[in-house]
Amino acid sequence: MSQAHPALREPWRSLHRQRQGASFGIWVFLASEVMFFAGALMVFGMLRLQHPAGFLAAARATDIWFGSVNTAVLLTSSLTMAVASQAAEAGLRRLALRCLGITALLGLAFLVVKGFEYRADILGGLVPGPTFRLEEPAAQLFFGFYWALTGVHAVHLTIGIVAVAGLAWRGWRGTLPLASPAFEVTALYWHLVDLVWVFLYPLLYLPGRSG
Amino acid sequence: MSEVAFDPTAPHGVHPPSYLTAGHTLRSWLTTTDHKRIAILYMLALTLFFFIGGIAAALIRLELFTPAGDLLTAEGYNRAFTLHGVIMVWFFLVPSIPVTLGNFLVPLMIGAEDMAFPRLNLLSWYIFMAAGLLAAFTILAGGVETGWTFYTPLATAFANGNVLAAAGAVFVAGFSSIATGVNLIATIHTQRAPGMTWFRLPLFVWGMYTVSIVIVLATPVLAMALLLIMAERGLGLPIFDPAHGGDPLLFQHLFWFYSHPAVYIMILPSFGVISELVTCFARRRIFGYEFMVYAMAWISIVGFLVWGHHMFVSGMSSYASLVFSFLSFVVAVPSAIKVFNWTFTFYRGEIGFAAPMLYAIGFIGLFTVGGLTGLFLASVPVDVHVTDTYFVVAHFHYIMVGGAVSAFYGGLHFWWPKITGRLYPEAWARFAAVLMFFGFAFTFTPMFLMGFLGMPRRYYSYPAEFQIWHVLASAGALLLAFAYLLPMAYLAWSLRWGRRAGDNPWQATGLEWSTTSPPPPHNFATMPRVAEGPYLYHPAETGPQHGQPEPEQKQGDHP
Amino acid sequence: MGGVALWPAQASAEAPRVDAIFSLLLVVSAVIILLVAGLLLGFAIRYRRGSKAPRGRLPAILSRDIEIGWTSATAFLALFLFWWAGAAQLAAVQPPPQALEIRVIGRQWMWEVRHPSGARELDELHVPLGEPVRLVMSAEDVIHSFFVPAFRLKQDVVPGRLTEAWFTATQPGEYHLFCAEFCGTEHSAMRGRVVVLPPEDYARWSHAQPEGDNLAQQGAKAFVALGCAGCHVAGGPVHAPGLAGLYGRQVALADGRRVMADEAYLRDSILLPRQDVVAGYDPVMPSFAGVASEAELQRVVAYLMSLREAATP
Amino acid sequence: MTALRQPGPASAGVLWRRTVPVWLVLLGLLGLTLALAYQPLGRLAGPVALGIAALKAMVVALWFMQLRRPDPLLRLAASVSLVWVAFLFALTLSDLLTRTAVQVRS
Repeated sequence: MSQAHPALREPWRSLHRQRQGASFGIWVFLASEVMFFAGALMVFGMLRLQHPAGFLAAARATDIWFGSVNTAVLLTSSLTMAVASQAAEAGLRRLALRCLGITALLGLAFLVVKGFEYRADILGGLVPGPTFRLEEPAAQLFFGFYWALTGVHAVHLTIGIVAVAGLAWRGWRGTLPLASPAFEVTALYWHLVDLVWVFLYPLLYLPGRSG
Repeated sequence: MSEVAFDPTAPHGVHPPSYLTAGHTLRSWLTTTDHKRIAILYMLALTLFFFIGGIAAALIRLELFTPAGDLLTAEGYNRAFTLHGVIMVWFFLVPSIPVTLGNFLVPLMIGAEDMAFPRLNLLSWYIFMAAGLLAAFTILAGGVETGWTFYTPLATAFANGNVLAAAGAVFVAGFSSIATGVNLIATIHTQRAPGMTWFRLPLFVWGMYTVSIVIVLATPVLAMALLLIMAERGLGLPIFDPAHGGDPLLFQHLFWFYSHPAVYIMILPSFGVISELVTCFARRRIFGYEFMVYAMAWISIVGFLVWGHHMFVSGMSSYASLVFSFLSFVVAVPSAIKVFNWTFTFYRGEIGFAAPMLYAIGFIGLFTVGGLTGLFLASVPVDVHVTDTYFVVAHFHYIMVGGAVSAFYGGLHFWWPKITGRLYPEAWARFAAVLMFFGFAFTFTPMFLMGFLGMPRRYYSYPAEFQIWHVLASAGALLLAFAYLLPMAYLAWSLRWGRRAGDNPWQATGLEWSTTSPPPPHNFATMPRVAEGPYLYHPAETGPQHGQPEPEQKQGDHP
Repeated sequence: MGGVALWPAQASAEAPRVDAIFSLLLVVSAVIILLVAGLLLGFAIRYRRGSKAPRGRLPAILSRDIEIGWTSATAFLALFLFWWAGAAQLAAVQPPPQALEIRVIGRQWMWEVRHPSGARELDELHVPLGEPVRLVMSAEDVIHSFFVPAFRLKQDVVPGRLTEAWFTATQPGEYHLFCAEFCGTEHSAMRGRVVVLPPEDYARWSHAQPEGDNLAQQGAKAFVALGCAGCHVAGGPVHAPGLAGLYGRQVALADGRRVMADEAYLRDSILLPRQDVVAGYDPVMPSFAGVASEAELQRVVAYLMSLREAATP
Repeated sequence: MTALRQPGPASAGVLWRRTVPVWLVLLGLLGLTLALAYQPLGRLAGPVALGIAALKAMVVALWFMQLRRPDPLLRLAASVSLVWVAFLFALTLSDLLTRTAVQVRS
């Protein structure tokens, strides 16, 4: 084992075990994140069971193109994030940094598209309250969740963008060794945020299209 | 009493360097990543919150002396019990043992230098303090009146006060909980010393491991429940709103998915503490070590499946009630195993009655009563009658206060010499332990009876026939308050004037006692190697050694 | 009630069944507590440090047998208790089809009860002795809980849906009615009584109220009792606006605004009379906050609302 | 925690060749779910869309999140939350699906 590797921190005795420990730790945290979103999805799912018609009608009112484009953007960002993490592990500095940069940009692109979508939603009367456009009472419930869930997801994504940009910056400056577990940890978090969207997409955008 | 008085100027050659002397500036404390120092930071914060929650409890008990509402307004009373619940649950009981004793002891007990993620550990303290500040802001801005349960639509649309700030404080505190849980799990998995196999872990570490699993999987669900409440109240999103077809019961499902396991978050660490105390002062291996481990693991899983017993009268389907009732009875079995095993650890022991042991015996008694009354609440027809009455109040205080707080105090006394290197005055400590038991029983036993008679909880004025029980409870609370304050006084006293404890005043066997007291910054001079299981108080399959010197005589601390 | 009660009154058919389970649990708990305390203290004394009691080896087989023994004993006990309590619960799920159906409405902070005969009451529930009664309940604002300790009956009342509960009263008398689910500031004031009457008395009572003492008529009495009528009457001693036909009308205020005289306006005008003073009148009315109880307030508002029905042909 | 990670690839080319096909599969699944959303599947529409989402999640977890590595501890940590999600949904459903409407006579 290398002694006093710059990426090695107390109390770890080897870089290898430190990496294993860090990815185990982040997986435990991701389990926690899964439960976090599961809480809201449980309420959402139960309400959908109680008000099927209202929820279908409301889902039809979302903009499927914004949603689908954003899904593709996030899936692509997962690709570049995975490459960045594996490149860092393999010591391919240029590739790792470049892919981190693209990942952060794709994350930003998602937020920009989301911003346009929010704007259209607000103008289109899809904010629950007195100006709400749809007739069905349960449609307001659906949009309550639409705003809450996409909002919470956007906050997660913003945290991810900051983390990825931070990694890229510190990697570029050379203050963060490529062997640091931070790359893999951040990548796993990024993938989870992507996975959350993978489930939000069929729940919020796809229902009610065929009817 | 021939010990040398404490001399702060004593050269380090006399006492080995300890984590306490590793730095004296405020900065050295606020930027520390030493798990032991972080435990101390947490202890200070928790003491503060315990006081705040205690003051609220005192106001409640004072108000209830008479049936009329005379001391507080109805609103003031509601704010007092909400404050009491929120502070005591999330800012004292849930973090209590894991962040203080757990933080301090887990690395020591498994032979590690520190927690797996030391900086995350410090970060979680700062998050906790941020949550605490938000809670303090809530209090200063006038408080909330939703009860700690934040039920909708009361919390979202009808309650006055700073619901957003209070829910936000609990939400933020959840991150701190989760960070601690992740850290403990990773530490126990990756930092064990050579030879420290899973079934050689002290039961305290098992308690910390199982509780961390519960914390990591339950807390986020509460966080989401509170976030949805905040979204509905703050942003007007109709999440649970019945006027739009929302279902307030779904909030209760989410809330209790966390808040029933939260009871196990409070009690699993206590199980660990009590197992350490009982074995040490009975000089006896724990009876049925493996069953104790399985019982904790069983509780940490099945404990997630019983939340619906809080909702038997809520309008939940009666078939679901039946399912939850069954699971609630099932979860009683491992608790019974634990009580019986502690009891049988006494068998053929060599039992000493030092203060921590008195706390442990008190714990077993109070926990048994608390656990048995849980059976009443698992039976649907009885629960229908006594839920939302003082019967429930008494039941959960028996578990969470009679149980968890007794264990916390017992553990604090047991490891006080380890943490500070000092001994507290034994006679006072025994007195406080006995007083705590009787003060507690005196306060909460009348509540069982008045609950059964029909006294609803969260009433600030009540029919006169219940007054006698309230007066008894309030009088008991006075004793109890004294029993809680007394140790704080003599423990603080012992920091300056307490006798030096030596490295292992109880002649306990845990790895944490094999290093100096207080431990050096990196815990062990050489990495420990573990060859045998815990609790080697006597050779396997025999009784304790009779020729052993009496630990108490060696310390010379007979009162 | 003289003396200190140690057992709540048993006034419904369900009460003895619940109490039987409760008693059994008490006995089981007492036995277990005595067992644990006896063993614990017995061992603690016999094996205290320095005692001469033998401390030989404990065969591993024995300890395993003991462990399995009490694990299965506890499990069987738990299953038995579940079976008994569950059976009792299932037996009580379905209300008898002929049960008397009474509507209960919970709102901050009062109970409103509507009988099939049309009779209405507030914070009181009159029921016939020996007849099954089914309560169909709803809430107008937050969750309340209808709790009658003497009947061992408790059921949450939830906004946005109906919940039900049923009982058969077996003892005539008056019993406490509580709200058991925390419902806001005056939660502990949301209590009343349940009156169990022999069936013939119940019939007489409910016919003495034929659309009679409904909310508005009770409000008319309260209107007089609280002294409102002293001013709000044509040619009264104080210049006060008349109230007939007020509900549902646009009102011009002294500061030039116009407001709709809806239910909330009527309420606010009683509690905060200086907030919206009607054009042409002096702000002389005192606030009735803390003077009129919530129930009285609701009655008076109901009365004022009924004046409109009377005014429109 | 004894499992060793796979030896890292030496070049960028190997890396891309290993990951781009995964990405193409994911985009294919996205196209598929979008197309199926417009088919009259009736009651099956929800389960089909969620099934495809689960498939996508599995692909991401196994390849991008490298759960293919033979590390049982990581797999345990990754799957345990799914069991708990099942607890949450199943027991809440036990209430929702067995509720009976209150009959009102009058």
